[in-house]
Amino acid sequence: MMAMPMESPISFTNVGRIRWWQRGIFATQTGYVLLALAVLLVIMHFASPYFFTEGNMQNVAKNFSFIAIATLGVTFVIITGGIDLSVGSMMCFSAMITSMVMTELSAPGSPAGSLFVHMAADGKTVIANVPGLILLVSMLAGLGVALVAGLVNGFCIAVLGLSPFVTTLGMLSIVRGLGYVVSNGRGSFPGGPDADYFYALTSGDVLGLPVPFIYLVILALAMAVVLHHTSFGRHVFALGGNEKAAELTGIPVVRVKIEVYVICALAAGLQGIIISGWLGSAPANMATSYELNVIAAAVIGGANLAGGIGGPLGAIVGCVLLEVIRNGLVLAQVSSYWQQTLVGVIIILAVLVDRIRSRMT
Amino acid sequence: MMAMPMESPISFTNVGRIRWWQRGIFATQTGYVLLALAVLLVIMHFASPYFFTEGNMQNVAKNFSFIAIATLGVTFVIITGGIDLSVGSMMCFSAMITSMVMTELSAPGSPAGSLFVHMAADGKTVIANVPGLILLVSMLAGLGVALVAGLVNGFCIAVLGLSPFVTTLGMLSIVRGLGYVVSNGRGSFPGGPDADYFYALTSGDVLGLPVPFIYLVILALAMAVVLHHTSFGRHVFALGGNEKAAELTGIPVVRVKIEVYVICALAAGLQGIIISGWLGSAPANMATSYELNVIAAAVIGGANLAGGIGGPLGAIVGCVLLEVIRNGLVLAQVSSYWQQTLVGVIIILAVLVDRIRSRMT
Amino acid sequence: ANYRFVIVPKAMNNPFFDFARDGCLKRAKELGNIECIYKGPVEHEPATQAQIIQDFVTQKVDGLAISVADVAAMTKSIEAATAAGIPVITFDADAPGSKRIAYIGTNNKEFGVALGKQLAKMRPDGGKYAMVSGGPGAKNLAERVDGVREALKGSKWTEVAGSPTFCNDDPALAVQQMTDMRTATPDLAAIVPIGGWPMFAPEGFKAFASRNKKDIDSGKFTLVVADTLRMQLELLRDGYANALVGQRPFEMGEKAMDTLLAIKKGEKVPEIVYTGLDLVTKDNVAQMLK
Amino acid sequence: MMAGQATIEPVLELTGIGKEFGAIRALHDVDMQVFPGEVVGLMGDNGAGKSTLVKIIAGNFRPSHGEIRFAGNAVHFSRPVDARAVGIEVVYQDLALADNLTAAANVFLGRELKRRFGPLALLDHKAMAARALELFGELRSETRPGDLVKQMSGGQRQAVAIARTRLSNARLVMMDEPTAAISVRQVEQVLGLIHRLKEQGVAVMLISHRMPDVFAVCDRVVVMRRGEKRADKSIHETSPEEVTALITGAKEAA
Amino acid sequence: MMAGQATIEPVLELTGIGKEFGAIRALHDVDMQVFPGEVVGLMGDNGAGKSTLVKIIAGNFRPSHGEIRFAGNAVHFSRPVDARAVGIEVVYQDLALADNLTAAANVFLGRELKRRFGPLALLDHKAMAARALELFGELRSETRPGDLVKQMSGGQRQAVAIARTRLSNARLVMMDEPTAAISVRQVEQVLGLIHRLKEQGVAVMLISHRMPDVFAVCDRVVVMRRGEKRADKSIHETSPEEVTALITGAKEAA
Ligand SMILES: Nc1ncnc2c1ncn2[C@@H]1O[C@H](COP(=O)(O)OP(=O)(O)OP(=O)(O)O)[C@@H](O)[C@H]1O
Ligand SMILES: Nc1ncnc2c1ncn2[C@@H]1O[C@H](COP(=O)(O)OP(=O)(O)OP(=O)(O)O)[C@@H](O)[C@H]1O
Ligand SMILES: [Mg+2]
Ligand SMILES: [Mg+2]
Repeated sequence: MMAMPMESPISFTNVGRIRWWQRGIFATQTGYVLLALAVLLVIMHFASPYFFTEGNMQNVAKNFSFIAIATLGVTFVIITGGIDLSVGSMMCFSAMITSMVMTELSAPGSPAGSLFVHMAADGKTVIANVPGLILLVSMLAGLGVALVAGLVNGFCIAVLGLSPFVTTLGMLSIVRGLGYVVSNGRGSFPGGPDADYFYALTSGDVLGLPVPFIYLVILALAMAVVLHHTSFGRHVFALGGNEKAAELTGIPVVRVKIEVYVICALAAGLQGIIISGWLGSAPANMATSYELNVIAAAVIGGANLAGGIGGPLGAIVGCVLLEVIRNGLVLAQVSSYWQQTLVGVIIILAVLVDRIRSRMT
Repeated sequence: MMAMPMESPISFTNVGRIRWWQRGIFATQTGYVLLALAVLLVIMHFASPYFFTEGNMQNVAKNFSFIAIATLGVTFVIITGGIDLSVGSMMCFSAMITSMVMTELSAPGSPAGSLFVHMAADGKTVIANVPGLILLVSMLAGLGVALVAGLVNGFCIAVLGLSPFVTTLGMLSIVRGLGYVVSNGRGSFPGGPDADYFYALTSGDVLGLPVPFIYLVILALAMAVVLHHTSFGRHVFALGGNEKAAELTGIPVVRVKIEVYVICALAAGLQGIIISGWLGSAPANMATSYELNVIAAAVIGGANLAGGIGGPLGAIVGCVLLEVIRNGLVLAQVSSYWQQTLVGVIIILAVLVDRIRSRMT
Repeated sequence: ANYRFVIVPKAMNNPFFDFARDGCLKRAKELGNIECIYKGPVEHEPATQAQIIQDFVTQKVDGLAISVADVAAMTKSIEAATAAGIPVITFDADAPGSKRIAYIGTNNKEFGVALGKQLAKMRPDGGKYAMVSGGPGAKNLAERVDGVREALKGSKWTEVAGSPTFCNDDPALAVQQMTDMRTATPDLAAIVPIGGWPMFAPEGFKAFASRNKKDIDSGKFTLVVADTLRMQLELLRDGYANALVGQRPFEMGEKAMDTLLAIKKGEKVPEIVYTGLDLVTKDNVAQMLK
Repeated sequence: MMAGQATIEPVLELTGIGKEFGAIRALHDVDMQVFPGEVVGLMGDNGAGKSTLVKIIAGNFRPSHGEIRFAGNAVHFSRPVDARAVGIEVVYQDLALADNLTAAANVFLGRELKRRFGPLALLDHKAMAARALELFGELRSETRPGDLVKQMSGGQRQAVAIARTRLSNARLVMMDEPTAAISVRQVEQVLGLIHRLKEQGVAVMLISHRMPDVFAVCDRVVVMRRGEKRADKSIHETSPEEVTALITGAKEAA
Repeated sequence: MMAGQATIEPVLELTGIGKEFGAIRALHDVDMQVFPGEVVGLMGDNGAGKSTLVKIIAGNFRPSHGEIRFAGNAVHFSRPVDARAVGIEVVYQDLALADNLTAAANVFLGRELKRRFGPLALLDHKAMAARALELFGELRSETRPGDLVKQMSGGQRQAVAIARTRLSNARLVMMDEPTAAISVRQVEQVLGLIHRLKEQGVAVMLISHRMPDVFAVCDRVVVMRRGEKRADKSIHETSPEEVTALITGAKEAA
């Protein structure tokens, strides 16, 4: 292997063993925010005896799952050094389209509906096809619009080279506006024979665990694998670390960028559909200004808006932290006026814990 | 001067003259967004006969001045590569404190008020001091709280090294919450004998120009001088270009960072006070989510969130563009629901114009 | 259309105002010579509303009906519009003391009182109660909160700490807050949302109410909710709430058109028109749903 | 040397290449040929346009004028990945490393080793780390494959950038000052590496300010000055003194 | 040479300097003295810890162990500006330039020339551009003061970084591979510059992998290996071959 004689062997005598506390999660912001979260949980336990009840824990698990899936998506974008402000609107629009399509397809008279349902003699609606088909088609419709919006975002950013902030801010406005246009400002409701499947799939429980939480866990695991064990994930990180270098080393930068914005939009769309299933409605003002929460959750969990750093665990930890603060303050019966102030203070304190690490090294 | 003999003289024979269209504003995004703005103005002129009336132009001038001063401030922060999400809340809080202090000082019975006013025999309130003193003190109070918030932001970001996004998002919440706390959710309005001066100073006209517009022009000129002709401005740009290098070359990074966040908070505070003068009120939900507009205006005008690029002209152009879109769509009687969609589309198209330049080189 | 009348809501993202809009559009069509324009800030934010009004003044529309986001701010805007010769009325939320010619809508204080009285009537034995509000900045909501408190003053009802919570008009958040408050105070005997927000999320509301169904049925937990949109009525019918007290936004929209037209024609109009409240319980819900 | 190779087809042929950046004429009318198995030294003063030329060939910039032929065909690379696809490998002067990734990840960026797990193709971390360690060993560089590039010394970073070129079957390797930051013993290895590439018939373009290195490995030296090609000589027909004079402008052309 | 200077106070004195980055021991127990008017060459393999040592002296990192004395006093720099204040000037290996500013702005960063207009002190753009052009001229570098550093070639960037050191009255100048990217004729100028600094009584620490440069200007050479100091010899008592052997580890210490 070695073509030339060696003067002295290559060795790393000046490198010691990396201790457990210098490695893995302990070397990241995520680990320290997790620590802050633990402290917060203890405080909340003392602030309200009901905090650690099973019912409340289930609630917390469900509530944070409601933004966590979108946070996973936005984390992809943040790792590449981008930002997506359209997640809130996207949630709403996908949810709205899903329920509208579902309602439309379930109306026996309507042109599209006649393919899927017909009216029985007794005036009841009967499914003409496989049960669940309506649900499938309407969810695909909802995710389809998310896909389109994600493609447009990705195209503007990757191909035309527009700033992600401006593009997705524009998309925020466009998608929210379209939501008002298609529903005439009213929002929509899931309906028809498949609505019950829909509710079961979005707000049911399995073995005491809320289903959104289960989806979240599955998606987070998938995301961990994709980020750390596929070349797509590698390229996402490389892009965030040094876009120029990524381009020069032959990474298909444009494709990767479009893909992350599509993933983000799809995650937001899915999230919106799940929320609307739980709400039983897709109001036109649903998820207004959730984008800041979602991005904040990712950043609090350790993703870096400058790019190159982030992961699913951090996204989830950030979401849990935000939800525990929200839920805990209500449980502790803090005055609503002070709540908002405290939310801000606790957020800052939580990320401050991470500085312990930097000071120690 | 030259100590050694030269082999051939230093000269730049391979450098030609820079043409006018490769230089100055024509080489920046600002220039091209200005072009887009011009196109938009023409379109709006055809869309509504009222658009170019004197009254409407005055309105437009006033309205964009209402976010432009804050945009100048946030541009400083953006140039250093930071972000300030607390501007909206800061506007509200400063305005609220100003009106509350003004009202308090003008109440003859109150402890503080007795220094400034007393009750005449006929039951009228009489100013005990120089006229305008109450106004001055209350404006200083309003700006004072902004100063404190800016210092806290700067301290957390520069000294503790927290992420600007998280810190200022926390501050957004804190300041908004404090606004609710001090006013008991009700907001406040300017009152007392000095209120008329206050209205004159904030919403009057001078030679047909709205005063906020005049302030804006003065502040923008000052900002241009500071950015391009003082060492502070140099350091702001250097920080945004390469923070590590700035630190290594002996720039007082911490001080400069704290200063930009303070400037940003003061600008937001001033902006809030001016708005409240025009509104005649400082409601507790004033300027909610203005932060996105303000940042968007700066970015549309050419400031780069990655740092190192930006300026007052761009900030103003961005604000004018947003206001013209808003005002124009109302005047053109576009359906309200489509308006939101169109706002998004036009924002994206406006920055797209800048790509012409990149494609040309 | 001979006349262009504008109806300016506090926030377009609130479904309540859709009914006012629909009423306005229907009436405008009936009257024939009127165009109804619906436009307001997307979120509840006073300065934006003021700017929109200014734009309409520039356009020289024929009349404005405003749901006032902030009294002091609107007082100035209304003065400017009036000075430009545009008649202004208010609906839903009033600006007393301004130059508005008329107010059409609910007396919000009374609205709150009605909510409180309804609760006291159903549960004279009293207990702990909490409220859910939309946002701290809205004056009409603050009046409702005061109304509820006033109605329950001296009764056996006590308000828990942390009430009201503010859901920022977000249905999901409203339901989450109700769940949390119930967790925080297990012997909470009533929740009074002073707007329909939690019920705008029917499944979420059902999930919350189902978990407390036993208590609701046995009269240990009472839900008295403001507003009477269709989905709310359905929820009441199915036993997920005890009573609703509703306003009549559709009527507000209709009357706003009538009033503005009357003003334009130089007729005299009453300064205050209360559109009235609907009290809905199990007994009359079927009738309301027709 | 050149004459002898005239019958073989050049792997790279530039005709009249020019590039303007606004008012700066970075390159002007550059003609050049590189043959398989030939090592060409590209020298010139700072700002002479060497890196710009490399970047144009690598598809990073488009030339303002002129034509590029690669292996006989006219090519128009619109992005670096196109150039890489036809077999052009580059060590950039600014190294083009993703700081937040490990040395091994950077070496394999864009051509990761994978293992199939049913339908999934997952990264083979172990194999990449082992191969990267081997490559660094060949360069005699004490660089740890698992370390983040961010934390590395200047020379270690350069070793990472050079190691990349060993992975592909390139037909043309361009190295822009590959020995600037590395230490004496690694310099030898890099020169050795260039020799081996030459033996395998790969064309190499070496940009360097180090006269001894150029004269040790190059067959031919091209001197640029202010964007123009001033000389193109077989290494045997010139001397370090002449090249220096050409670089500094003491001698106008040769 | 050293013996002769022992009576003079050293401008810089390091005792037992050590630095760990997590598990990496970048420096271990380094003792060193630098006297006024002395040029010390610091050599070593890639990753030997040279840049880390420079950064510690410049106040960029804090040492994990050991003591730094500057001009007789123990110093604890918590940030680079402190070191700059006492008269330590550094050319960093990664150049530390703000890419979005012009060459002139970078040269004067942190010590801008100003003109007073009443209470205002405004930047004197003209004077800075003129002085920067002069400095680049001294280095024989064709670098335009008004160009953005972003658009510059590697050597031009290095010239900007070197030009900075000419502005201050430093007592110790440390140059971390200042000649890595620059062309033959500028190398001469930089070595000339070091000579002039020496004549003015300034202490210079030169890090370089180029043996000829080190032997041309240095009075003494210090060799580092894997974070440890392996040799500290007067230039007259050693040879390039011995230094190479020390760097590569063929010879353990001297
Ligand atoms: N992106 C760019 N924009 C504008 N000018 C540029 C750009 N890149 C390079 N230049 C200019 O083109 C000229 C040639 O630069 P180039 O990097 O090719 O020089 P070089 O020969 O590689 O020099 P060095 O030996 O210093 O690396 C320089 O004057 C430089 O300022
Ligand atoms: N910030 C850091 N974090 C972790 N390790 C570091 C850091 N900086 C340097 N190191 C490690 O310390 C060791 C010494 O690095 P240093 O940059 O001092 O080497 P050097 O002697 O300057 O090498 P070169 O000649 O390549 O510039 C290297 O192994 C490097 O990986
Ligand atoms: Mg170069
Ligand atoms: Mg080094």
